[in-house]
Amino acid sequence: MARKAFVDEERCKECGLCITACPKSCISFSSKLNSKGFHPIEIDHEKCIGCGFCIDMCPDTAIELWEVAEA
Amino acid sequence: MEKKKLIRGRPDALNDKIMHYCPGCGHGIVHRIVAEVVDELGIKDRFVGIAPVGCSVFAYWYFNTDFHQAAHGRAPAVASGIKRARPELIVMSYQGDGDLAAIGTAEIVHAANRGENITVIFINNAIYGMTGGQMAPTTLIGQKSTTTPLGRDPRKAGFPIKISEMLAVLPGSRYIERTTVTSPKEVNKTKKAIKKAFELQMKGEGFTMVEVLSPCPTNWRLTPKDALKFVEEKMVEYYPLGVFKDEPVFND
Amino acid sequence: MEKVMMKGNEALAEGALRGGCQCYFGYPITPQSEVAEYMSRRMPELGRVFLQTESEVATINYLYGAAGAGVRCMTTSSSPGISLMQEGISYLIGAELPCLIANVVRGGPGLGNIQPAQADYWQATKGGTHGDCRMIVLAPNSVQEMFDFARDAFDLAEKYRNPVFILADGALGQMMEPVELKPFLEFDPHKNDSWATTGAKNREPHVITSIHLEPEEMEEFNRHLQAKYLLMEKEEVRWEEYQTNEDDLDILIVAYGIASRVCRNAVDDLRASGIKAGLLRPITLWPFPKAEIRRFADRKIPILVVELNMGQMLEDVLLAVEGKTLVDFYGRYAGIIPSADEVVRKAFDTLKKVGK
Amino acid sequence: MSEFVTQEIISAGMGGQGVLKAGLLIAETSMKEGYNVSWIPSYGPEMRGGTANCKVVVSKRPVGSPIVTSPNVLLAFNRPSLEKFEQSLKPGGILIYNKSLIEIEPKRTDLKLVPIKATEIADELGNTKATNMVMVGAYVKATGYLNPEKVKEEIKHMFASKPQFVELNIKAFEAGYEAAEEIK
Repeated sequence: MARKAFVDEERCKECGLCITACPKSCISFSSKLNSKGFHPIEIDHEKCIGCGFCIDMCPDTAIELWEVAEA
Repeated sequence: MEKKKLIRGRPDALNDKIMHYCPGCGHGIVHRIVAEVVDELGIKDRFVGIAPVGCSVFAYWYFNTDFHQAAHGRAPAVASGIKRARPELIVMSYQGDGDLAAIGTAEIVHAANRGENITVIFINNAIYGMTGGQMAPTTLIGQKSTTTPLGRDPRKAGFPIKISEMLAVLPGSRYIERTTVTSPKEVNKTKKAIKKAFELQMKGEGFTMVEVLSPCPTNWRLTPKDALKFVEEKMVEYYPLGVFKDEPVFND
Repeated sequence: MEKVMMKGNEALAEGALRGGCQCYFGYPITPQSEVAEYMSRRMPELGRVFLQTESEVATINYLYGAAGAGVRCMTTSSSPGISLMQEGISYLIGAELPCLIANVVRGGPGLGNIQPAQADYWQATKGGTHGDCRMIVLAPNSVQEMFDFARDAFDLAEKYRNPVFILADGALGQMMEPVELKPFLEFDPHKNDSWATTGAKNREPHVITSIHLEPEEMEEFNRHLQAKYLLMEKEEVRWEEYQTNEDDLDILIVAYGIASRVCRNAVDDLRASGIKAGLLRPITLWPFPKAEIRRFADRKIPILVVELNMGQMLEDVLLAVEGKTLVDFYGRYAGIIPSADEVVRKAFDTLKKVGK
Repeated sequence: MSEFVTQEIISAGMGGQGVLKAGLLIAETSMKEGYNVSWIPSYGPEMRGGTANCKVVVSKRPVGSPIVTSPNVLLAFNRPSLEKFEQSLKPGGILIYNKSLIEIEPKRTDLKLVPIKATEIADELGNTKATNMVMVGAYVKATGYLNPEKVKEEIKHMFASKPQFVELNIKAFEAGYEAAEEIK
């Protein structure tokens, strides 16, 4: 079983603190807008190692860590 | 990708409201840390927080615990009142720098000096946030604010106040540490410090305080990323991190 | 003179410094923080003193010091901050020190909100302070008056050796309107030398105090204060009337500050629908224009009081009319400013009560 | 729309879009054209976290309350502002909305609609920050009571301390003026 981070796009405020914390550089801003007018982050699940550093840094509890079924 | 099992999500002590804080604000991180510690210690049902005046005036919007809102600067007095009335409660006074280090200096000094068995979480972001970026008692020398448009001049506005160092010399303070939230490593140190503070309170050992150097991108006029850099490079230089006091107060 | 768009809080600050304010002390609080921000730029430019203090409790005592030293000085705050200053205000009155204090009122009680309100009327006019205290309370209703009243306040304060209080509200503080900036006021900087703590060089020492341990002495001092208050009541009552000159007025609206602007429009609207309505606006809330209101009561003209509170000035109107006419009330609270339509509807309601 | 006694305007959007300055430009020009005016921003913590708005009153009689609860004109710079204030517009009111950031259509059918691709127009001129001037251009055209030349003079005055931005802002204003239609 692998662990991956998932974002709740509506909670994301585009601060990018997770991006600075990610050791795998697998987080970026998406081009879509959420209802508040922010570009929420997107996580490249291929590269994500589930370390949870992004969760440590997120001021908006917008990220969760899940166990996922192997692809 | 199919989600199987939640490993780490929002702590139970926080509800799911989206916080009103600006993007990249340190309050959200510290709220989560406090809530995680409350969960881990299993004290949610006997925890009372005190919300100050300042951006975190509405902290109670986000916690699944009891809360009091206090007048500006008076949170340690309110916390002491609650603790004296119900010593079994775990009481946290959550205060910003204007609240704690300007208008509330009398209350914080006397709560610490009495060895009051409460925990203070002191958010130091070197600015008045809610009123729109005026100089705080902790604003750095040369730092611009809306009431120091040319930068803080110590001859006119005094020096940034080092609260942790100050309270550490009082005989009543049990545990004082200064931390920050600029990286996952520092976030975990902050969490350990807050946990230790609550544990000491649970043992009845006296006054504990964790000062967290925290970013305010909006009023610093910086991006959230640059705000973290400002904390690491400028604030830590003046406000060194570490434990300033860790020794038993009452030897009875 | 050319008019410029200016925020009420900034006009208040500019007015005070053109009135000779040498020292400003303040602590941030919404919705008046712009006063301190403006002063932090302007006062150093003029070589004067700006100091951001550590609290309102302290602020009022910086003022006590500077005023005692005989210098024109001011502070501004908003409701909860003014509450914290109450002890010091009593000391200022007790030591007979002139200065300017302004409250840009927000919604209460408690921490309340930061929207415009008029709920601090009682606090300002009847004291939140201890002891027999009175202050002249000026209630501007425009950004122009924020400037004018602040500019003129120091002369008034020095005339009576007593603090002067400006009672504004969040809307007047935050809004921008055209203002005509009048020139710097000429004044005598040595006017207070006969009592101020300027250094006892070639004279007897001056002491600023409010303690009088002997009851007879304390009573005597209170009699002296009462005489001053009576003189203020005789000389300083200010008010404004609009459309009140007809003998057969149907209804008189009494409102001050931001509410009076809405009521002025309501008077026009009532007149457009055939009701002879008039407006009386108290400008000094203390001393209150009692005699001026009684004039209408003597003629049995029904009165409608409109405020952004639960009916505080209402009590002063009731005292003034001595039961001679119907007094009705309309209030909105903590950030809601009534529309002219609302006031018109209420006025018809009031007229119904007197059978019109 | 060029005939009115009192016009009440709300200008709303994200912090940084220049909604306050847009309102101020309308107020300042109207003042110089002889109207009574007031301007008041949203203030305090509601500004934190992104949204901003201001209320402007332009009137031939003295301005009563500066606070506008049901405007004649709404300048909506983004979707949350449209959603927040659309219902408060007076029947027959003018809704000027930034088509670049608002993909939904207004719900009301009793309004005069002025859609304008303000952000895109500003982008094409080289600076997204001029979005507000495009919106003011649309406002001046739609309402028809202000002389556009006077507005341009006021823009010069407003940006006197940053002369490098005067030309851009005037161009943005003109583009907004051209792109919108006058409401008859």
